[in-house]
Amino acid sequence: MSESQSHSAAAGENPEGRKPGSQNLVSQRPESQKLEGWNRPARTEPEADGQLLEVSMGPHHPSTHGVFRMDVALDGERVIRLRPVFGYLHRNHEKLGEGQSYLSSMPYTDRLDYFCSLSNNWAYALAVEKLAGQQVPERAEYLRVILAELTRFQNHASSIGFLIQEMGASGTPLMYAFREREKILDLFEELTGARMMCNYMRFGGCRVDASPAWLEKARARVAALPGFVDEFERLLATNEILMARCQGVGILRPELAVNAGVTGPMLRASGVGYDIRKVDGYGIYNRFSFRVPLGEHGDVYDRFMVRLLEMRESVKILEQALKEIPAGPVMDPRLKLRNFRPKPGEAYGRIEAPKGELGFYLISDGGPNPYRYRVRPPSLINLTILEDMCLGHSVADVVLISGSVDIVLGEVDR
Amino acid sequence: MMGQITPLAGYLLVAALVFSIGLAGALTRRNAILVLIGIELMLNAANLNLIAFWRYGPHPELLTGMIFAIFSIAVAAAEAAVGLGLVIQIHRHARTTDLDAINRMKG
Amino acid sequence: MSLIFYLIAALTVAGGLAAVLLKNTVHCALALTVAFAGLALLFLNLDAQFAGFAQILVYIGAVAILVVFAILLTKGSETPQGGVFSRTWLVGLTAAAAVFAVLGWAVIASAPLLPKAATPATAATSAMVVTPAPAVPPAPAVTVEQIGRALAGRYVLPLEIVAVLLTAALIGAVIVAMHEKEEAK
Amino acid sequence: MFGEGILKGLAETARNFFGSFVSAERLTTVEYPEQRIAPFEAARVFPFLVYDGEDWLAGLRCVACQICEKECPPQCIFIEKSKDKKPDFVGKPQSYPMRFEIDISVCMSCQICVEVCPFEAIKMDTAFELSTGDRFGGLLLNLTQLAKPNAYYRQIHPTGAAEVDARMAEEMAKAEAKAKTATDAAAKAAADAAATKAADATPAAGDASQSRPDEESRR
Amino acid sequence: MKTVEQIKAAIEAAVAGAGVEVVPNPSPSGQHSLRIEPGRAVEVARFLRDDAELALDFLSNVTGVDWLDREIEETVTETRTVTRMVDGVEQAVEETVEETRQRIEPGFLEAVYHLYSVAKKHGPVVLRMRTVNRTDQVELPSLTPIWRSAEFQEREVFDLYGIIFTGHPDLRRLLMWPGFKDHPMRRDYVEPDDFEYEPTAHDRVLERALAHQAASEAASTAAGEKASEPAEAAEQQGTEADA
Amino acid sequence: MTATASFARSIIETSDQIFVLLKQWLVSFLPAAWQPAAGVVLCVAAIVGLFPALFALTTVLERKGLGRIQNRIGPNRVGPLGLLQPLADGIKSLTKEDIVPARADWAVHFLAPLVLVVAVFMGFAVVPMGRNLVLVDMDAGLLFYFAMGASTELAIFMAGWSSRNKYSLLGAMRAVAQMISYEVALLLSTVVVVMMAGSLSLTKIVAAQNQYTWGLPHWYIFTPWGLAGFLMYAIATTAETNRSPFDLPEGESELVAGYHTEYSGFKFALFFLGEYLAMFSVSGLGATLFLGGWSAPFSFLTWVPSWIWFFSKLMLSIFVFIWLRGTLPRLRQDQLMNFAWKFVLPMTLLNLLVAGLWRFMGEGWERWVLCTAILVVAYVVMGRMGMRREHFGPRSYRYAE
Repeated sequence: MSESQSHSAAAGENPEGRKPGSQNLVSQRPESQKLEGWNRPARTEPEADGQLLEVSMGPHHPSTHGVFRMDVALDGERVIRLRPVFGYLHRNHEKLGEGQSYLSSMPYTDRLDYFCSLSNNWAYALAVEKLAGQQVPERAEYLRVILAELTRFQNHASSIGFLIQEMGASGTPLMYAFREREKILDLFEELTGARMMCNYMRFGGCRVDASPAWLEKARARVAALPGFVDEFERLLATNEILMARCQGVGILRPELAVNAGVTGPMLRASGVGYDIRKVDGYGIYNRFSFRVPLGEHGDVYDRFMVRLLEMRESVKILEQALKEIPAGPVMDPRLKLRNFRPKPGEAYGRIEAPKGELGFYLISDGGPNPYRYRVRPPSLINLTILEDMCLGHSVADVVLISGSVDIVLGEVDR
Repeated sequence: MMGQITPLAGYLLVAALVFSIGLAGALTRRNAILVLIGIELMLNAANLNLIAFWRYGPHPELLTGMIFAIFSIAVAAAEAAVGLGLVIQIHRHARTTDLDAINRMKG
Repeated sequence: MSLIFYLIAALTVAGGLAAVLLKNTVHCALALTVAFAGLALLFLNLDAQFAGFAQILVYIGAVAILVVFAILLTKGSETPQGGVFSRTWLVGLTAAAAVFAVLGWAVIASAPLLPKAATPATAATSAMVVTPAPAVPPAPAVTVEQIGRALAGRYVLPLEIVAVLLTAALIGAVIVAMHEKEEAK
Repeated sequence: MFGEGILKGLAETARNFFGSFVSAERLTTVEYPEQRIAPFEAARVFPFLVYDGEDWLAGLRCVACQICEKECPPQCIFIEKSKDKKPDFVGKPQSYPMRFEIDISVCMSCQICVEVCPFEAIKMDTAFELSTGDRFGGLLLNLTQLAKPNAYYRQIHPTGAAEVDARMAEEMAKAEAKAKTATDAAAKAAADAAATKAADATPAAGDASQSRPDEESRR
Repeated sequence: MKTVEQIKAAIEAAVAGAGVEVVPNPSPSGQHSLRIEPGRAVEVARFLRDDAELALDFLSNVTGVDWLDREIEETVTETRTVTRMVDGVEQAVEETVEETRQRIEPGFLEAVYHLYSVAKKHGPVVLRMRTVNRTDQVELPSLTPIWRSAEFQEREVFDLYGIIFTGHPDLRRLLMWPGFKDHPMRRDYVEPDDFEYEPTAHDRVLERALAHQAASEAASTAAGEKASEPAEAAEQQGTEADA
Repeated sequence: MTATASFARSIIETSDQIFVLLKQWLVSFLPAAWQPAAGVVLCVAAIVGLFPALFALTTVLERKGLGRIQNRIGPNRVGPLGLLQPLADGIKSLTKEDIVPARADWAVHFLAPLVLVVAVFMGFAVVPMGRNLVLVDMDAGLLFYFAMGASTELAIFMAGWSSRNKYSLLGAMRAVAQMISYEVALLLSTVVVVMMAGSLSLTKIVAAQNQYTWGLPHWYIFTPWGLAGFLMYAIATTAETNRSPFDLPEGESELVAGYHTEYSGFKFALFFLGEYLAMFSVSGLGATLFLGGWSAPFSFLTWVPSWIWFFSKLMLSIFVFIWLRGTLPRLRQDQLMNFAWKFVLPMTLLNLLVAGLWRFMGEGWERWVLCTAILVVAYVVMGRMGMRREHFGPRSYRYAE
């Protein structure tokens, strides 16, 4: 079924007197619509005789991270068209958030990007703190930084592992990443009670304090992390096969990256020095000295290397934070969590999550539940330019490129 | 009757049969690739003749028939490659391999 | 005429028949490989070890694969609607039958003239199998070395000519493939 | 660029191959059913109800205030309040749950019920081997299954339990003191006073390793 | 970084008839927003992106908000002339009445855009656009031609709120399946009663489950061939959207 | 003294020839007329029994080895040290439902794994596994081996085509294209050995290498052309057996499982078996051609039974296969083809020249220097050219601020 057909059919309908549910699903899409500057690349449309091989990669294809589908049209092995299809994991997280109290949403944020529950906690807590104008105790800020950077480290490690796994390395780097992640998750479990669904941060601080023993253990584990990065680098960074596979594949120009809202390591791999930790200086990030690695070519290899280098910077932040962490409370005891009713208003809070800019947009109408609860998912928005990056490459590269975006379907579909 | 057939005659008969099958295939099939298959069969039948004559010939030690067959195999491989290349070329051009459909001079 | 010969001959002929008669083109190609294998066995039966293995290597390993590739590239694996045989199939069949009649008559008629050799023994020798002394006169002992010497000596000119031919075919095939690409651009 | 990157990688995997035989740092695998890691003290799996003393029915701390039921994000708690009242540990008459059920197939182990409970009545268990063949009934825990003694809580979360016990002892002392001073005053007034005090008697300390005080009730 | 008022002035100077209005935000976050008229939104957006000083090249977040029709009770004091029998004679009398009236303020759908600048590293600037109502006039101009970032997010808003973004290159449902009707994030959305029996002891839930079961059994026995019609319609819808 | 020596020699002799003697002893119970046929049947049975057993062992070793490489323990539940795991896997695959896709060509679908396994088994016939331990000592043994190897491509095509699955067909096309490309390099890389040994017979090739100078063997790998040939052979066979990093045909991240996507149960197990048998067979051939076959690595170790050397060489190369699999990501299709045609093939051709040069330069150190120099220079030049063609290399990174 060609596209123009369906459009003319849709255009013929009258959108008269619509009430919810009666609306035509495909809106008018003028073929002549010109997108200025940021045009998606012209699709070389299939030849009339159907020489194209249409492959539906997903939702249970071994290389898609979770239930995600790419409808790919191939000419030989070259990608002519690629359409990402979402929603297999759609739980209407935002609707849930509107239906329950501010506190009750916190454990649900864990389940967005289930690799980085602590970053999600922080982003949500930050948004609520902005909305209600709350202050966070010093020690809690340090703990948040420590946990967020540990999260970033393990996320980057396993995302590199998955990327190389997709390249067919029978899981060795992934297993090394998981070995290290295991140690970090142990720390999480010891502090927060859970390995992945931590539910640790609260608006105005953190749920529990870290014991000195925990901090000591964290210091010891952090001290071992650079060794792991070295191991990864020796194993992968100069591997000829990896370089041949990754370099020059899935190039993303910086202008397009910015315009398409790409954030996180993807954006920095394209050479744009934009790290919200530096730009917003949220929390206490401006107290730490760390650098923001930048890629030059914006290809898969740069994304891989930027993640690797960011792991090193994370370790640097962790070392500083663990050294300087002050004593004190982690939560203002006067703050109330239950029956929390912020004044009417709205706030958008964002942090540099491992996958990119994670934002929460909250509108309060003065009630116990947010009137509007919106998650800005970096994974979803980073996929906007998936097709642009994949066109003209082979199927094997599609797998690689989608792996280098680093998505978690819990966050894409919410 | 068969008992009287010498081994050589047996091989020659098989070769003749395979050759005729190949010929029939080449002459009756519509698909160009099937025609090529028929031709391959005919070539192989010829090879069988060569080997059989070498084996039962007066001077097997000279290896003439065998060498001839080996050359023939090599040439046949080249022939197959070029022939199939042409078929693919025709397919790209005319979008069919049906010989009945492309037996006109107009491109 | 041994039983083995009849079996192999039947296999070959059946493979050949299937190759030209079957509807599905890929089945035809697979039947063709059966015919090739049968012929290779006939070569081995004729003590032409080298030729037999070369037949397998070249025909099954290369030509058959080439044929199936061509079939897939031309979308030929689907059975056409308008029948598989050409409009002039009757003519072709008649011609083929006539050819077979002539050839068969010639072979049978010239049977008395043909040299009569003994049934060939199997050439496979084994260090592990203690073979008893052959009862039939030995087949010409053709070693690979002899073939090599013949090729590099007596038949060096044909060898070179074949080499040139193969090179030409290779270049020709490449050019045929490249030409289309340029046209596409 | 001549394969040395590949060789470097091979050396790395070889190091790990041999390292996994000697170094516990590398071989992190635990062979689960035989080998077990002791759960961390903070570990949380599913909630249970704490009771004091021997008789679980009498010693249940839960007063069926239904805060946890309201706050539970996946709504997996169901409470039915009793009509009558029974005295709690400080002697104040309180309601108690007629039914208290948790559907642990729905529960997501978020610990919010523990945080919002003003009575230290619900805590997180560390037992995780709860698989059952009965998907419906087997994962729906009722009051008898949920009630566990304080001794058990002390055993799985020693630090948290010590804090809770100290706080409760303090309250009890306060309540006793109150009751003592009250004997001088009119009996009825004293009883009333004790009741109001006991209602906000929940701990006030800022650091709460297991639980957060209910601020609201104090105001 | 300019204040919202300055930005408003800048937009009004650059785009004639932009109709920008500052929407104050009373919360401590202080993120006031600019409401722009849908008619000139694309021009305004282009100005914001291309202006050298603002350089809002990065559209971070796009979302929809559903504002329901509100019943407003207001006390109106009104003076009017009433014909009344005064002392047996019909007279026109002026009379001041104070009455409480209920007025329905029509709801609207709102699209909110959060803009940042990567070049200048400032932000956010919040843009809002409102539809005329919630039912039939729900078109807003798409800003995807200005920021690619809006492509999926506007699709999502279309999917979940039903705002039709005119000029969007590929406006299909994003998260819900193509055959799905209605927009689940609307505040008056009613979930379909496809409740599955769960063993929770919630009595309400249990009752609902039993009722649903009974209803579905009754429906399945009663309606044999009737059920096929809506299914067909849904299928049609689905194939349409598929393409 | 001499008695002891002769006794020792007879012990050595017996242990070396134990399988031959065993066969002769078993056959001797039969009437003389049946003996040759029975001998062949016995040998075939030995091969058909031995290599699948080795396959079972290798699967568990591979999983354990990969596990250790990845810091895991690997299978250890079934039987002592998990050694019975293959048995459990075998029972599982035998009892699994054999699913044939509805639109599949069932006859071809059924035949494909059989053709593959039979063709691979045939290859073992000519590989000498010890002194006098060869099923058929053919004069054109190497040619026979490659003829059988070429037939496996057809089986793979049959599997991919008959499944009527896009992934299967893509996988089969990839596999066949890859195998044909590397087949050329494979053949040419072995030609140097044929040139030196002057025979296509594998027993003669081993015999040519079974000599010692100063206690060191005359294996072909210890010459410049031999080393280069061995490396090319190793690359080509890795590609030929679809092992990592050339495992594109079944690259699970793209093609699910390639040509055996639609196979299940016993037929899948046959494919699996065929793949591993191919791996053993090329390992055995590689050992025969370049590593001296069954000959001992040092002259003072010649008393160890020859078959032990053969199988230890075979297992060593299996270990390298596993090691590579545990380390390397896979190449892309075009890179694989480029690598075959633009690096491996030219190198093998050059190696032919070098081997010729070696042959005609005669004894002396000059030929060592010259041949090594030619190969190293060619390697460096071609490596650089390849890098430039693919535009890759290490990078350095800058930081913001």
